[in-house]
Amino acid sequence: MNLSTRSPGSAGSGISPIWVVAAGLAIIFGGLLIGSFAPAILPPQASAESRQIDALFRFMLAIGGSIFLLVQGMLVYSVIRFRAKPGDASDGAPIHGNTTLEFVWTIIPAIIVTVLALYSVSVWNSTHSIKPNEQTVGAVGARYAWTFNYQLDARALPSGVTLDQLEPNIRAAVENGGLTLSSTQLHTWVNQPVAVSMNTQDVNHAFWIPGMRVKQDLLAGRTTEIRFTPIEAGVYRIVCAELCGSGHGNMAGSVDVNGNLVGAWLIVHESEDAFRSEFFDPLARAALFPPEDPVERGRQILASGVYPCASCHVVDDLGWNGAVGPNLNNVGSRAATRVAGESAEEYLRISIRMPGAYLVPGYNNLMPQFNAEPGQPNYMPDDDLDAIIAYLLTLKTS
Amino acid sequence: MSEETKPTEAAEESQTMWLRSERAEAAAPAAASITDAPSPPVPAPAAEAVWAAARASHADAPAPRAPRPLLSAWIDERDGGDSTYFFGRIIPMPMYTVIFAVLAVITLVEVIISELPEGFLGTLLLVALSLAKAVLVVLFYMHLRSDSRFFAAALILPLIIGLISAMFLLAVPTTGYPY
Amino acid sequence: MSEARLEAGVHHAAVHNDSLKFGMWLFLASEVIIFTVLIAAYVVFSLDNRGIVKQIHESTINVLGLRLPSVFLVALNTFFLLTSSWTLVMGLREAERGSRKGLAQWITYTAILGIVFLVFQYIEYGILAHEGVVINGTGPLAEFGMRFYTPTAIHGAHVLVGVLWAFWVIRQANRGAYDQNPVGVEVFGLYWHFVDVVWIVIFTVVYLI
Amino acid sequence: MATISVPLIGGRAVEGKRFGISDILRWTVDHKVIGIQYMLTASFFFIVGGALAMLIRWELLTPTLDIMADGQQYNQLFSIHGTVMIFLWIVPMMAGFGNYLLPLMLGAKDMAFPWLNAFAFWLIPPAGILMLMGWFVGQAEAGWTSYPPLSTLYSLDGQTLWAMSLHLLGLSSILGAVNFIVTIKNMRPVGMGYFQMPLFVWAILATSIIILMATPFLAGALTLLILDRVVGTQFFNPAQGGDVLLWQNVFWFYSHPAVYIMVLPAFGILSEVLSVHARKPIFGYRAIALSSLAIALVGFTVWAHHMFTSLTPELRIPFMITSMIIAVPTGIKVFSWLGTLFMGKIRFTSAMLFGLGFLSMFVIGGISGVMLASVPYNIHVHDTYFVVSHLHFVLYGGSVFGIYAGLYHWFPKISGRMLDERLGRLHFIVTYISFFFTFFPQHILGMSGMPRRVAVYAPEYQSLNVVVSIASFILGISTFILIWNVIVSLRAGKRASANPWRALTLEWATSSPPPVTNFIGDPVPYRNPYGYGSESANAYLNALESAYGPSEHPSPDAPKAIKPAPAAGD
Repeated sequence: MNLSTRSPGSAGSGISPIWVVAAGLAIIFGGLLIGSFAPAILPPQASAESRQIDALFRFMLAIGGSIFLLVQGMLVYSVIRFRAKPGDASDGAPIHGNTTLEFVWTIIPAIIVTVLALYSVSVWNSTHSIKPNEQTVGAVGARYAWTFNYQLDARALPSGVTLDQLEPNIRAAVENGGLTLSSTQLHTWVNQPVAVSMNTQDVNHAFWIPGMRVKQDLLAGRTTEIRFTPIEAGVYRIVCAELCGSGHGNMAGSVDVNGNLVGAWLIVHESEDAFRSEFFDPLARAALFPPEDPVERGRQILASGVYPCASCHVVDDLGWNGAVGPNLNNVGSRAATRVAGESAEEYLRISIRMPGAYLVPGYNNLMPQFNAEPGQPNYMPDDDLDAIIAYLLTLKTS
Repeated sequence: MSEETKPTEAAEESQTMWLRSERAEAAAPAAASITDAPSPPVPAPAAEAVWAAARASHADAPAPRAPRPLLSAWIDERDGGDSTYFFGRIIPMPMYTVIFAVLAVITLVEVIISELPEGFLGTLLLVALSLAKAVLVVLFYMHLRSDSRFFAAALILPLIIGLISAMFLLAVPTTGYPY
Repeated sequence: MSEARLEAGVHHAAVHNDSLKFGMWLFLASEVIIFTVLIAAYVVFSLDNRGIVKQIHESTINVLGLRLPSVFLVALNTFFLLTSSWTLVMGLREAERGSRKGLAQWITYTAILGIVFLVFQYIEYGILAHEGVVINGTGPLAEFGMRFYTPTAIHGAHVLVGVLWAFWVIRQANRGAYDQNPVGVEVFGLYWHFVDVVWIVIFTVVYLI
Repeated sequence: MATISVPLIGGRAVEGKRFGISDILRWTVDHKVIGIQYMLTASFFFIVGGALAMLIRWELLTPTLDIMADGQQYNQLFSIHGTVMIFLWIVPMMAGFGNYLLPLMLGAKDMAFPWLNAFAFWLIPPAGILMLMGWFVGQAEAGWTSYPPLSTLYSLDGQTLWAMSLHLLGLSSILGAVNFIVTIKNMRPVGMGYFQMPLFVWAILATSIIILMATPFLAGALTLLILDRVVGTQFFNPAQGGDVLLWQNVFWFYSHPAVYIMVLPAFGILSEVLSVHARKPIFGYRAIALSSLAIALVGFTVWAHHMFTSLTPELRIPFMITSMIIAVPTGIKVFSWLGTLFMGKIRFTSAMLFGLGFLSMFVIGGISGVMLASVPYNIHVHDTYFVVSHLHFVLYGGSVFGIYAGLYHWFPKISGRMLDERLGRLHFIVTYISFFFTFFPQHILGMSGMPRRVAVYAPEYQSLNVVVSIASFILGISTFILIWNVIVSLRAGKRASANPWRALTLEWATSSPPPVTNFIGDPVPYRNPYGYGSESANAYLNALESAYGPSEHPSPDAPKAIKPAPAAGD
């Protein structure tokens, strides 16, 4: 194959070594310059992980930037230097290859990816490892809302509350494993390692907090986990990153016209005390001392987000504006007339336990079925159902 | 099923036909069609001269290797295929029949093993025996022992890729997230 | 050989035969992968659910008043398929010796054995369905059923295609299409033996282990 | 005077037949016509997929829903955009190039199995129709990856049609690949060993091996998906003993290698174009040829990097390592191409411009690819616009630019007419710039927190999205420059000589367009397909010119003959 052993550099292209060195330096400094743009592109660093991951990205960007400049520089240089002059019909130099050069440009990328791989492994090992004293939170993804569950056990009672003050059944629940408190927001505090244990009620979702640089899919039928340690107080959007259907784009934290946080947000408090006083204790008190009035209790249950109704229905009283399911304002008067021989209460009960039984004209059968038995998917105790129906029947047209 | 143009004659015929029709249509007006561009008529001898000159530079083209039969010491056909050389003795049956007998015996052994109490050794034996059956069919009935090595590559490469991915699939439920 | 190829045009007979056989081998290469996926889907289940697999393996069938392990039915079927492979190569042998009649006869046996295989598979499906092994539904038997029926039924479909192809070969044989060059029979043989090999694997993995 | 490209209708020569528009619509076994059929069908679907992309970008001008009734409609758009662009545009387009060029490059009269070739093509139009029919029954909306249970329990009937359509397309690919491999093995001419084959043939060989080994995985997965949807099995339903990761694994067993199915032929085209238009031998022929095979084989071990957020954490590192390894053979190719340009005599034809554009844009896709292989960083940008950007840099900046380069390069051979170079340069400049501004800002969007596949996004991302959308509209319009160029050139373009670029590969050693039997006699190639700059290569080219007429590209022996002699009939 007439392999030529001449290297392009020595074959009369007339490049002085000084220029080669200068170009090399320019490429390296250019790469470093490109790498320094990394903090401007990524969201602010708010977790311990984000520092390591951003440093890794900056390193990769600097190397990638150098390679980019090298290739584009070679390309532009060749294109300008070796363009055919008008009327020049001759061929280029008959160089078929250069074993040394080819060896070099196989080895150097191999070394670069080896370094990147080792660096990535070390970052990965330290970012996804189990930390001591983790705050464990449960997360449930459902189309198209997030619910976060906190365990309330005997050690975590709000200040001033003792077990003796509780009603017997609630006290028993607290002592036997604890109550589950639900919120649409994930609350924690600065420098507290968090472990989120995630399940999905329907399709796959992905739990992503860009500010924390963490992401993990929720897999149907499996429990997955994710860990991070926030280092800056503030609010961070939680986003669903895995296509989950029509409302996928809405399955993220947002801000309404009044500047209020709506949907899934990570709230990082300044300290554990702030976390308890601003978030956990009020939530715990509400669960430990449920309102006697079923209407109040129903409102509280729905507002807590333990059931993902808000993502589809409209309830002005609660500030819900989902557009997928029927509007629930003044649902009581309509429910009473929907099916002959059934009271409004019976109608609502069936509609929640068996959503496919009656469909409001114009709406598809999209609602999950809420089951009465513990252990079934979408478990909704009869107590909760009674309270919710009681509350729904009081809703008026606003 | 004749998806091939017949050897030489057809090729030559269509070639002369092309030359003929080119002459026939020389005077015809160019109708609107996508590729009606005229190419300069090429006298066949001119093209042949190019090939002849180029061929001279290819005198060192290596000749293809003849395929070597596998396992020929073990089993081979003798006297026109009516008897078979099998482990050093001559059996008065065609090679295909000998292989069939071996396959039938292995199948019988397999069924007997499967009725014995389950155990690791039995499973291993079953896998080995069925592998042996598959190899016999592939080598002798599908003629892989005497055919091109490319055919063997076409079997082995997907087997390797398939086995790697199957192993992975088997590992996922046990190494994956808990249910 | 390359000089000869040049002179005789590209479609030299040896090259032509090699192309056809190589093409079939490559097609079979892709089939290897499909069956790997389907069988792996079964093995994933059977490794974790030995109980159900055992229960089905130990079920018995009623043949003329005798209670036999159900695997005998399938073993018989396996034997039929092996025999069909043998009759096919014997047919190829006849074709290479120039006997149209012998070829057609042996391939007819192959087709008949293929049909018998399909009939037995149909009977076996009936027995399993009777025992509650269904392809869709809930419960462990359905979980077994979907993973069992999918590879075996797709294999059955391959046998069906092979039987139809065999009829075509018989027709062509009687017309003398293989007098000069029996590569058509050989290519059909590659397909048929491959289906046989797949069954050897399925028989071991699904019925014996 | 016209050469007949279509005598082999239904396997028999028909005398006096001219190749007109009607021949594209009929069953023929001539590989050249089938190649054109592939290209035209694929181009139709390119326009369809492009129109869907325009709708997507229109919707994304604002952070809220505006032209779509709901998110579902939007999901349907990008699902079909992705599927159409991959399976009905790039893959068949590359098959079209392969079909047209492979027998010509090998000096053969046709493919090894002409009938099978036609059959493989005719699976594609019904598959395409089936895919688009989904809109009548509720189009597929689970993305081109179609992860269950969204694609099984929660999707409309279009998902079933989608799966059936992919089944047909997969079968077509497999049959085509069988044909290519057999043709390469058995139909090479005298003097062409495996290491004298043009690099495009090597690329098609590597691609065909991948298609053959990978596509059946998709077929297996689709079979299970269709069974789940139609028969009622529960392979992917965890509530009934199924497993959602089964789909993800088997799908990516196919779909990662599929990336190489789409980009390796473009690498092959690039190797041809760069060498011919830089008038210089390809640098490191063996390295480029063998790195294709290396990519093909290593490509089978990297699939799970698409699952870094769903795979069990212990298994992520091994796949990171294999994914990074695959950057090495790709790097070898890139540097070899740069070496090819170095000390060449670069001619800025439109084909060359797109080749250079390919090289410069693909590098960005390659660099972001290595970044994505790194697990910790991947986890942040997984399923974000960073990935969207990366895959478009590879598949648009790579494959589509390669297709454009190939079109400008081989259009004279296919049609017998030259494309307008001025329009070609305009097409390149507009495409190159609008491409960059369409896809480069998406890196930043993804890193700063915008997930992919959303119609509704946070308002802070709007400004960049507007930039992207406007650039994408220009990119869409730029395609029509090419279409206009093709139409105008077909009607009134300059007649092309047999070998307008003075290239050494065999497809140029016959008239443009080639006659029915492709060649006069059995052609013999020059001993090195890229032996530019040597006396003997020039002698070979001059001999061809003396037989087939002068080239537009001047011979160095006759420096004054810059203008080609007017072809007969002009």
